[in-house]
Amino acid sequence: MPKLEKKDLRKAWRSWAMYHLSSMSFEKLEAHGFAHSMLPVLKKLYKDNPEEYRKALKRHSVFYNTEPQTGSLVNGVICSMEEKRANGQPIDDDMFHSIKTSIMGPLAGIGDSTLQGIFIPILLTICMGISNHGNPLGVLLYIVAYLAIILSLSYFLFMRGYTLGIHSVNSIIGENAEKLRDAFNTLGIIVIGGLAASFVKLSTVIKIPNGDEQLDLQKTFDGFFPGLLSLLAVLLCWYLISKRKLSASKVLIILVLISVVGVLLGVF
Amino acid sequence: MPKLEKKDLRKAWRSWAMYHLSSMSFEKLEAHGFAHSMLPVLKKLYKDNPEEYRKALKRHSVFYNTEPQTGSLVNGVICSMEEKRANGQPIDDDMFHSIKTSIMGPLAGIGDSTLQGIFIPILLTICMGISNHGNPLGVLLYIVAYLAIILSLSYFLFMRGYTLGIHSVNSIIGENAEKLRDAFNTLGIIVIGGLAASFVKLSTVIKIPNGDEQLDLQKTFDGFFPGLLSLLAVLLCWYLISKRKLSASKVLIILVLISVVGVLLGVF
Amino acid sequence: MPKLEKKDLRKAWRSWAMYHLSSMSFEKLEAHGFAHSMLPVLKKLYKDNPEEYRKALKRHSVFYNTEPQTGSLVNGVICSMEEKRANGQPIDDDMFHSIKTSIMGPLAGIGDSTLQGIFIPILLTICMGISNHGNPLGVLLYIVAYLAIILSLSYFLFMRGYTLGIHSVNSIIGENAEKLRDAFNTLGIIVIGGLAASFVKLSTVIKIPNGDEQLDLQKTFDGFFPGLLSLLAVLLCWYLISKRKLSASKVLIILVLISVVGVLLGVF
Amino acid sequence: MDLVLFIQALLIGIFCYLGSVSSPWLMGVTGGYYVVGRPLVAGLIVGLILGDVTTGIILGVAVQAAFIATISTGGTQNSEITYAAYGGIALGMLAHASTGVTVTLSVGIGALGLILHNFMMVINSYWNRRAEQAANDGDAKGIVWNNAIYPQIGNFILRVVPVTLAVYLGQGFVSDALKAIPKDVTTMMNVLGGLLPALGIALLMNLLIREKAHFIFFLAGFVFIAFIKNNMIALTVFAILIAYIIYLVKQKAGSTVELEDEVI
Amino acid sequence: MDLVLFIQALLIGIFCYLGSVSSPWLMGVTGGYYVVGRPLVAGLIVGLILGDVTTGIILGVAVQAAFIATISTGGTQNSEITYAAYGGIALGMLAHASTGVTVTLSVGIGALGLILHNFMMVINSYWNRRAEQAANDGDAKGIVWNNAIYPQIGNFILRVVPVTLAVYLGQGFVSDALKAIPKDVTTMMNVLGGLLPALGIALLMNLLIREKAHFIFFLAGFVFIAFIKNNMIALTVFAILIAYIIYLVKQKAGSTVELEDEVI
Amino acid sequence: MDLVLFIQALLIGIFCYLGSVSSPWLMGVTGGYYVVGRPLVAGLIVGLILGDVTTGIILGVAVQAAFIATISTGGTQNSEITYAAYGGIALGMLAHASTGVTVTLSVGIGALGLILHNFMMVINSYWNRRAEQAANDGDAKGIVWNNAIYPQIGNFILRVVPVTLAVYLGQGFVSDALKAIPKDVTTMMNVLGGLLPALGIALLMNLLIREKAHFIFFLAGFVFIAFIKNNMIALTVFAILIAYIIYLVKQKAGSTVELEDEVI
Ligand SMILES: OC[C@H]1O[C@H](O)[C@@H](O)[C@@H](O)[C@@H]1O
Ligand SMILES: OC[C@H]1O[C@H](O)[C@@H](O)[C@@H](O)[C@@H]1O
Ligand SMILES: OC[C@H]1O[C@H](O)[C@@H](O)[C@@H](O)[C@@H]1O
Repeated sequence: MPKLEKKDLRKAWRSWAMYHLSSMSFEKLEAHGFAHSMLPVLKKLYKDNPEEYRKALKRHSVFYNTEPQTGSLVNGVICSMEEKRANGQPIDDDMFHSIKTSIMGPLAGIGDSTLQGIFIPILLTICMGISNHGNPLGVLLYIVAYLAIILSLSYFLFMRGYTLGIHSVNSIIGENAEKLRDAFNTLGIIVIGGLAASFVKLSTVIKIPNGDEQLDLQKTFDGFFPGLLSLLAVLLCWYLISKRKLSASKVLIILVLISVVGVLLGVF
Repeated sequence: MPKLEKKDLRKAWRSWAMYHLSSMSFEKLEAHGFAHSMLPVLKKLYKDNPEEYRKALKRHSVFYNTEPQTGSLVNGVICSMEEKRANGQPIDDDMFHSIKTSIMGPLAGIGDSTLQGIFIPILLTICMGISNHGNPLGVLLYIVAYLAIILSLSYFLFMRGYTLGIHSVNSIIGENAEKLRDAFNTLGIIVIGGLAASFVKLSTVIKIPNGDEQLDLQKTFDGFFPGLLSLLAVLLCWYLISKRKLSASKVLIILVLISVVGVLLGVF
Repeated sequence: MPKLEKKDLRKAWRSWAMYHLSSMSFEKLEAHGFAHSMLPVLKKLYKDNPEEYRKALKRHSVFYNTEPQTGSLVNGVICSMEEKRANGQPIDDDMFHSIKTSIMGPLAGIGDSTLQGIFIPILLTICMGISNHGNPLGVLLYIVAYLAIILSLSYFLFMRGYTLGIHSVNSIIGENAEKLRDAFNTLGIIVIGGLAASFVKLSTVIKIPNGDEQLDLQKTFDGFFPGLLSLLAVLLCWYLISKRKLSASKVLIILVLISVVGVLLGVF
Repeated sequence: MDLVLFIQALLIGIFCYLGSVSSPWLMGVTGGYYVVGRPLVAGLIVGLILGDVTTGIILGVAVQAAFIATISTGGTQNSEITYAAYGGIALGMLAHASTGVTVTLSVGIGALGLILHNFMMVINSYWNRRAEQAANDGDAKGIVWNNAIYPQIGNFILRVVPVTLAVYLGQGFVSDALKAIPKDVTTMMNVLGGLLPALGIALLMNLLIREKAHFIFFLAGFVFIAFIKNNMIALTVFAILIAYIIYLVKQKAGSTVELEDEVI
Repeated sequence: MDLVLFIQALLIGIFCYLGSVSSPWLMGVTGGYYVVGRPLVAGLIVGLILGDVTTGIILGVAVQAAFIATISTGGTQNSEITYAAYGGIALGMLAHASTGVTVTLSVGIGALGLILHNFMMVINSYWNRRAEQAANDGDAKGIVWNNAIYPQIGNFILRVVPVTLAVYLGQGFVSDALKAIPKDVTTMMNVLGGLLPALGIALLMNLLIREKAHFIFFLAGFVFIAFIKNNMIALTVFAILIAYIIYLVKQKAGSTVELEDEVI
Repeated sequence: MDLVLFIQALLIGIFCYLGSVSSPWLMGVTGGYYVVGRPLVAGLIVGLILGDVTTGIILGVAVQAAFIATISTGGTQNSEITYAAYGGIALGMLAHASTGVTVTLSVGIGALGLILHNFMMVINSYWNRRAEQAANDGDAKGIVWNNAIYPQIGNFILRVVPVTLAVYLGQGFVSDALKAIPKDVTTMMNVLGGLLPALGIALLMNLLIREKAHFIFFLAGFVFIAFIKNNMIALTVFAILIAYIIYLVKQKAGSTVELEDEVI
């Protein structure tokens, strides 16, 4: 009875953690990264059965894509399923396939928005604050904190996926998980609002003559709504992308135009 | 088949928007304003039927009162119903009457508290902030913003009322609408709390001798609860009005007395 | 028919309010305080029946413990039950016993956390703020406010317990009461978080050499998370008590060690 | 007779009429009562008429603060804000009164104005009866005249005449009175000016607060402004967030079954 | 013998007794333990007795801070706050110690005091048995004496004697010790004084936090004070708002059907 | 040829490769794309290589701000952040450009870099086919080489060559250009730098905002930072609190019956 040892799992995790996107292309993305990560495990499980080994390699070489760091959970789950199969349980290719494709989407969604949309920007914002005037402490904090937190998370998820096996799928795509995702969504939107206020910077230089004095329009804005113009800029971009379906590059060009025209007209 | 054109509707809206309260009295309030607003529509619909015309004028001259600006929705609804009736649908006087009387109350409630209780005070507060030291920009902003927002709102509601007809009633007095009203209520109460803190101003000049120094009582208050006396003043007024059922004028007299006595005793 | 008068109830309340813990021991706590408080009432109710009187004294001398100030509610309830029993209703010892034991626990929980965990710390915080530099006003405010609020509360609860009798039990241990307790719990936890931020004080004196200048580590912390070290200190204590099950005295020793070692190493 | 002053007083009276709740000419209450009728706007207008915009606006802001929560529901008000605004600010400016005194003047004039306004509503009952008759007769013109035109005569007279006279004749009187006023009385007026908004706010509370727990919302709003940030926009956004959560709570509770699959 | 000092020490001992959790004379815990027994109040009282109110209050505030979250449940405490307050503040004042040193003194005395307090509770078992016998005999007087009077003898002695002696004799000792203390030790005491409230707070957390998600509330409270506004009243109002919303959520969920029509 | 500069340029090119999304050597995206690839970290590295850490970090912070919300989903990005970071910061430093100019440079280089990156992804399809064949043959080595090694050749060349050349050759060109640039153009660049994060944020919003009411959350976050406290940690804690309440609301609503007895 072939049995996976801790060191096989560690190897599998390490391969995934390194090679998930190393041959990324538009059609396959993480397909071969997944197969690569399964090598140590499959070698062990099917070492006496080259045909099964070949079939296993093949079934894990199809299109696959998810957020790579939180996605290690899936690799753990698949390892446990392959082990069960190698020990005689009736798990067919379709089963592997359907599990991978049903988790990868939601996991990419929650992973990308939580890591790239919430965690990284917040960590960056803090560290940028510290490094504002060239202090390297902030950069070092970013490097250490990111590596420590995310590597442990990825490792932990892989091992948990292996332990819980197929059941852990529920915790990602079940009903309660959807409510949790909704909550993360809420969290994400609030945080983005804060990012917008922190990073988008737009102010007018318009001065309005008023008797002898001059009224500084920006100061008037700041008096009742600091960041009003920045908010308008964000809403414009959102409107162009979301309602007018413009591509990001077109919006970039529009922003360039706004800067150029705005400065020429003496608005900014 | 008589059909209302855009220009008839525009005329009806304009008449309502101008003459809603022009003959206001305690018994009739907006009764004749409503009839006035229906003139262009009824003229068109019943031009070949003077008896129906007369009856229509009569049924729209009974007591009516709602918040005039958001109330234009009702005028739109009634226009659509009159058009249907003129085209043969069996809509009797009672129907008109019951619709008008069932909407006018809730609409007055939500309209008055949202416009006069939330929207206008907030807009005023912002603009007063800008105009604090005599800067006319704030006043101009108030004029432009109020007119632009409210005139479009009133026009939009009228046209929507006409398009949706009788169904739009649900969106005002249905169950979900009640929950929405509750939410607006919550919003309103929070905002009023803020208005109280912004505008009610009461502070004591009492000084307490403490050894060689003097303790400034107001500073002590400010240290742990800025605006404490203002809050107490508001709660007193609320108590007198809501629990002791005093009229506004009586409370005004009490406030005058408090000012006079307080100053004479050296409290304020 | 023996009937309790207001003055009997007042006496009973006063005895409880004074002697609830005067003979406190580990095994009996408020047992005899409760009996003491029932004396004026039992004397009146069973003055013609020494045997019943004796039995009543006995049944109220068993272990009893709750938050004494809010707990006066129970004394009121029991007074009303004793009166009913003296007037012939079939209320046996078990009934008294089960009511007292079922309320005392929840009441102690909500009473202790609300008074000692929320009300007293907040009142103290305010008054400490005022008395910060030796101003006696804060101390006087604490004395007057605490006595006025809590004595009235205790008296009010006693009288309400008497009036509502056994029904008031529901308002303490019923389903809705549990939700209310949950809400108070939430309130309490938020407030404790604030107390932690206000009162726990820990800062490092470490300076990091950076070129010619020196980086003040505490300033860096303050820049992105004021009170970070204090928060960590609280979490450490909580972890030791809650997860490692250390006693308060052991944690105290650990705090002493941290202070000593930290200062010797030049950390604090 | 001081012609310039008279024309100024007349213009102020006319604006007081245009800003009245029942004047139709500036798109009804929209441009009238809620724009021209607000003390803030009256400050600008009176300032323009009397030639000192800055002072006008400063007084307008002060009077507006005292009337910030004044509302009109079902035809009733607790003070006639338009009389208060035009009468008070104009007299205050002419007499070089402080903001405290101007606010007190406005409150007094607002109280008197309310009597005149209610008198006009009584008169209107007469025109109402004629309008009703016109409706019964199918007489469109009759409705227009009796709803839009005739009632304005009374409204015009009851506003333009007293306000013009008060401004024209009151200046000297107020100036003299001001000189005689002891400091304590000025202090009282300032205290009263700060207390006044409490009345309007209490009336609004009475309208909106339907159960004890709602006080929590009121207190939250108060504390937000008093302790955290004195900015109504910030508070409003915060209030919308709370209101939305409350709405979700109630919506979820009210119809659990159907809403289970809904995307929110 | 210094008579003045002795009388002062005696008075302080008596107040330490009056503020004890089981002293009945000031309306039980209400006026005793929770008022006279609080270090803040002790600061004022000791200040009055020793003739320097300002210093007394300043030390009282400092000691109170270290004991801000000390609570007594089910008859057990983690420190005897009243011994700590009277013993610590009095010795600190007499030896002209800094607030940091005074707090450390208080903590030590509180730990010793707890032993004496627990000893008293053991003694009381004896009086309890007598009170129980009295109840069985229907002897009201016996209950009164064995509940209210006799147990107070031990309580009185165990507080007045040691506190009086400590204050009377300890002054010189503490002063000398203070002179010999190196700067580092003072720093340690200050650090410890700042750390101490963490213990009481952790005990409170242990009492209230029943699931991981509750940490969110704790953090919210911490962040509010640390980042937004260092004011407990503002935080409390905000906390009430959150608690009310949570209550609504649970109430709605628990009984959907019946509550649908309820007005909230 | 300036050897020092060349080696510096080469090192910068190599780091640009190590930080690319598909470079495996630093634990995949974890240590690569998300650490070495971030402009903040690039600032430190470029600073170390060019011998001016402070300036490097300052420029890194500025470029990071413009790319704060840039995200990569499903293999697509809106800008190649690693090219942007290394190319932009290095050229900016060498030419002593202001932060505004450096950000603009980065944006331009990021746009060009995206073309190269997409080209590499096209090339990788070839290695993918070979890896697939290896899988079909049960050839583990073939998978390793075609997934991990061969594709890195293209990735390496397409990053190291252009970035090294651009840094080595571009310095003079950029310096000259900078001298010729009129003040207005610099202002435009500064304005653009401030506007750029709006694009990334709008893309994130597009991803997360699924219904109109969600704007309330966005606004709340904005207002919190803009009005109340400019601190992302404080906002995050506040956001977690709101998210938790929303979660409770939905959880309670979704399964009323079973959850009634649950302890929350
Ligand atoms: O209350 C509805 C409505 O009633 C009357 O028509 C007037 O007081 C209006 O200002 C108000 O909006
Ligand atoms: O816990 C309830 C109650 O128990 C004991 O009686 C004492 O510790 C009191 O202070 C406490 O309130
Ligand atoms: O969207 C999931 C995933 O897709 C691709 O693999 C890359 O863009 C990753 O950065 C991303 O996390």
